[in-house]
Amino acid sequence: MTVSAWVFDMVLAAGLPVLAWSVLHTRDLFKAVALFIAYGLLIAIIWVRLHAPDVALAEAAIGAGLTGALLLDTLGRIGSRDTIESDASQSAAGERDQDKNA
Amino acid sequence: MLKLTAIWLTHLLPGLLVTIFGIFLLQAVIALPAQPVGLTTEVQRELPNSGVTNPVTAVLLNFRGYDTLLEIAVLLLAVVAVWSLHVVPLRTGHARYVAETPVLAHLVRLLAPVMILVAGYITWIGSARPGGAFQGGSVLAAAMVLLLLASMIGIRPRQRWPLRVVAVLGLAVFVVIAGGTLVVGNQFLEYPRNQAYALMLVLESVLTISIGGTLALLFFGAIPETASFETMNDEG
Amino acid sequence: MSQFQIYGLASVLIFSIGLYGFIVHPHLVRKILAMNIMSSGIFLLLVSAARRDMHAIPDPVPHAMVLTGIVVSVSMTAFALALTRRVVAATGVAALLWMDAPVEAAPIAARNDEHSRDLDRVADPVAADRDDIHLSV
Amino acid sequence: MWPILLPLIGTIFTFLFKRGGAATISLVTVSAITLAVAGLTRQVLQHGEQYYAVGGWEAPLGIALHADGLSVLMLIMTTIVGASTSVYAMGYVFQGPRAGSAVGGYFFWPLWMFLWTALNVIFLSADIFNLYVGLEILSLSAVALVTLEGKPAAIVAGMRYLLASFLGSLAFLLGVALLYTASGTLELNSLGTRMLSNPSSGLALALIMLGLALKTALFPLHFWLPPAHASAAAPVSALLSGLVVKATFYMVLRLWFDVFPAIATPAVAQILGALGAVGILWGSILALRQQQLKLLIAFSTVAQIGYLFLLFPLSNGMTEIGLDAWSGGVYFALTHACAKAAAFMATGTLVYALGSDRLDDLPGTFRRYPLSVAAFTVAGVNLMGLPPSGGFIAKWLLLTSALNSGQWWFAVVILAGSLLGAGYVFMVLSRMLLDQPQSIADSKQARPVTLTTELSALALAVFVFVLGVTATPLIALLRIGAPF
Repeated sequence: MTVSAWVFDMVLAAGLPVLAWSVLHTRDLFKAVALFIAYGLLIAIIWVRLHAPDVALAEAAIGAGLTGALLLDTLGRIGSRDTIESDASQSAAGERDQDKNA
Repeated sequence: MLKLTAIWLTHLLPGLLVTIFGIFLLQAVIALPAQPVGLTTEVQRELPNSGVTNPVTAVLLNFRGYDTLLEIAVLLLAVVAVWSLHVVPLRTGHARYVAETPVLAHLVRLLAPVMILVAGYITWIGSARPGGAFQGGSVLAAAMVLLLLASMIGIRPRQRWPLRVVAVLGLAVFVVIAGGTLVVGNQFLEYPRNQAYALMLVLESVLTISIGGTLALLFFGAIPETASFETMNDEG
Repeated sequence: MSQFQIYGLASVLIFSIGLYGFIVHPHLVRKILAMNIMSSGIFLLLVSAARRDMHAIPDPVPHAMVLTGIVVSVSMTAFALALTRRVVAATGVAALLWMDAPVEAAPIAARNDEHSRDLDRVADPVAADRDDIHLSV
Repeated sequence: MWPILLPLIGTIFTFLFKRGGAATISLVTVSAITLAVAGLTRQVLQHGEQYYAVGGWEAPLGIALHADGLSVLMLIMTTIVGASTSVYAMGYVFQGPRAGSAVGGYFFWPLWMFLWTALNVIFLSADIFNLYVGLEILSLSAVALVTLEGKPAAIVAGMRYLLASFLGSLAFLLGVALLYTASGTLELNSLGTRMLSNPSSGLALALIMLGLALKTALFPLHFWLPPAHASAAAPVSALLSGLVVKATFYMVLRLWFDVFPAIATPAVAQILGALGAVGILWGSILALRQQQLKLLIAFSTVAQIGYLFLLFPLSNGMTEIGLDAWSGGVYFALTHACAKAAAFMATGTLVYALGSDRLDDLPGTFRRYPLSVAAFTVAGVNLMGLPPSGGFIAKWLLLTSALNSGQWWFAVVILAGSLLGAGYVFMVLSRMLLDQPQSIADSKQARPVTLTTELSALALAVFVFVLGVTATPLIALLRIGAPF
């Protein structure tokens, strides 16, 4: 494996967890879904790198495209603001704010 | 104090558990043999007898065709399951989006035919090179979703029957072929050797249409028939 | 590091991140996203392990398994999202924050009013003092 | 092969021809499946274990099917419970979207045929990835069947079930991925022979067992079961409690004895047994505390699932005693499937008739709906484990193997569970038999019910007595190809 290929793989592999984390922890769900689509495309590139072009084709169309469209459609109907917090973390966040003010 | 317990319960404890789990998983992945173990040699040995030259297509449609049959069943099941929920279907059939965004319309007009062509090509090439029914079907589905979004195609209540047929087509043809192999005295799903290629090509074409149609139906949401049960907080 | 090691490590990471996200987020869409990320972690493990020997043809069987898995996952996602919309329609929230209220068939007289009654009941966490059904999941 | 293909064909036709036609098609399918299962049973009885290479490709390249006594017994169980539930569902008035119309009922048929396909796929599979696909069909159709009821409670319970089930599937799939990348095969027997004790197979064992335990609702992973089983339509509850949890339990059993014997230590077996034991007590106690009929029966399922998992510590050592425990556990699954499905069907009729599933509304039912009360009584005898029911024989086998293997504490749990079981069954029965003035059952409010629903429940319930009589030949059948 050439050095450039190695670096390329490293960048792709490092990008994946970063994107995954931001998909799950971005506050706005629309942004999260947009990131998820990017995540799907990144995985599709990785399939190509791993010599799995068959999987790459399906991933790009289904994993990124169709799933993304499904998610966007759902958000369009139920709203995209993730304001739901479990009671505990809500009160925790509230108290954090109070601490800051104090 | 309360604050600490709250964060501890909702975030830190799961984080800790997941980290421990991740370490176990990492250990397990490291412990995997460094040399590949798998079925590469078996697939290569039998590939000439499979009727196709793309090993992935051979595995999907021939060696492990039974799994693929069940997978097509999963797709139909998903359609039935989604229909049984009676959600509000995607709004189509009027040119709202198209009028508002002419760029989208042009783009779709340009893209969709190309994508449908590509889908056909991918399916056809699948016997020898990367591609096949799943890949072609998913590209076809993407094209149809674009058309649906741009309201260039719509689904109306009158079209219930054709929709059902599209949804069921792939599974029905697969089952007929599978039953056929039993009737001619072969093992279940054992294609006659000299017709394997032709049968698989037929199967692939039907599956492409069916997979594309089914996925688009999943996107559309509801059976275009009944009043929806999703009333609250919805545009109705 | 070989490709398998690089992507194998990444697969462990994203599966764990997905699992964590699945546990800590009550929002259903977020849970569905987390599920998809977890399954992509499994797929990545399978496909990268198929390429442990970088000079040989990769094993096609995991590729076929992953293709199957992708289709299964999109089917599940489509159903889960439709069900999420029903949950929102039924309860007003895209989460399972409260414990399930005991299910009871309404008396015949009250049957027409069933929908709203159910809404009241589930929205009231105090009414749901059942002891073994946990929050989330 | 036909046991798998037939329900699939049934699916296609019930999907295409709605209203009226669907039920008829299902009955034709049911008869065809019965014939196919009978044929397979005969084959296994005459020639022993059967292997089948799908597509003519020998495993590990192709997918192998495998039928031994255990799989055949599970197929028979599915056919019996499935047939009576189908008859029951024809007379049942589905609620759900557009209550009373055929819509809820219409979607029942294709979903149920899918569920049946999945069950038969699982019982005949000898390939772990094939099992995964079967598991997904099973989960998706089961959840869709729960939400068919359409009430908010059912929707929320269905969502919880879906998430739990989804998580279980992912754990299972990760386990499968680890097994394949470690050993290069998906076929169960060759997986078993290539099993090495190392971190990957250890984690695979843990993941697969966790995933399946979650789907089987083993304590403490049972939280999703009571709301889902209690809020579903009656025939659906019968299928879920009777068959669906048995399918995942079957997978635990199959994988434990075929794939993991090299690394499944007695300690792991003890953990499973201990969870089962706690589940028995916990489920029974909660059942006793319920005020609602369907919820009570759902908690009883949690308790009864516990008995199934006693099989693992009791059968340790693979001796004659172990064989008894193994047969006892499987026979327990069989009898529980019939009894619990019958109980859900009978109570479903009553709940529909009374428009309430509160225990306090039950008085007087025995006079107006004697057949359903009789069905529940007979099923209750089995749940308590009294002779002459099949449940008695299953419990007896478990009990003797607990004593013979010196694990008396499990014997204590079995007895305690039976006592508690008697407690909740009598709690219901005493209300049903109570003669109370102005009860709902005697009033005009109570709705008439169809004879088919009452009779199908009663027939299935009486079948547990048949299982008590035919235990000897059935257990002989079960032992064909047993792992001992």
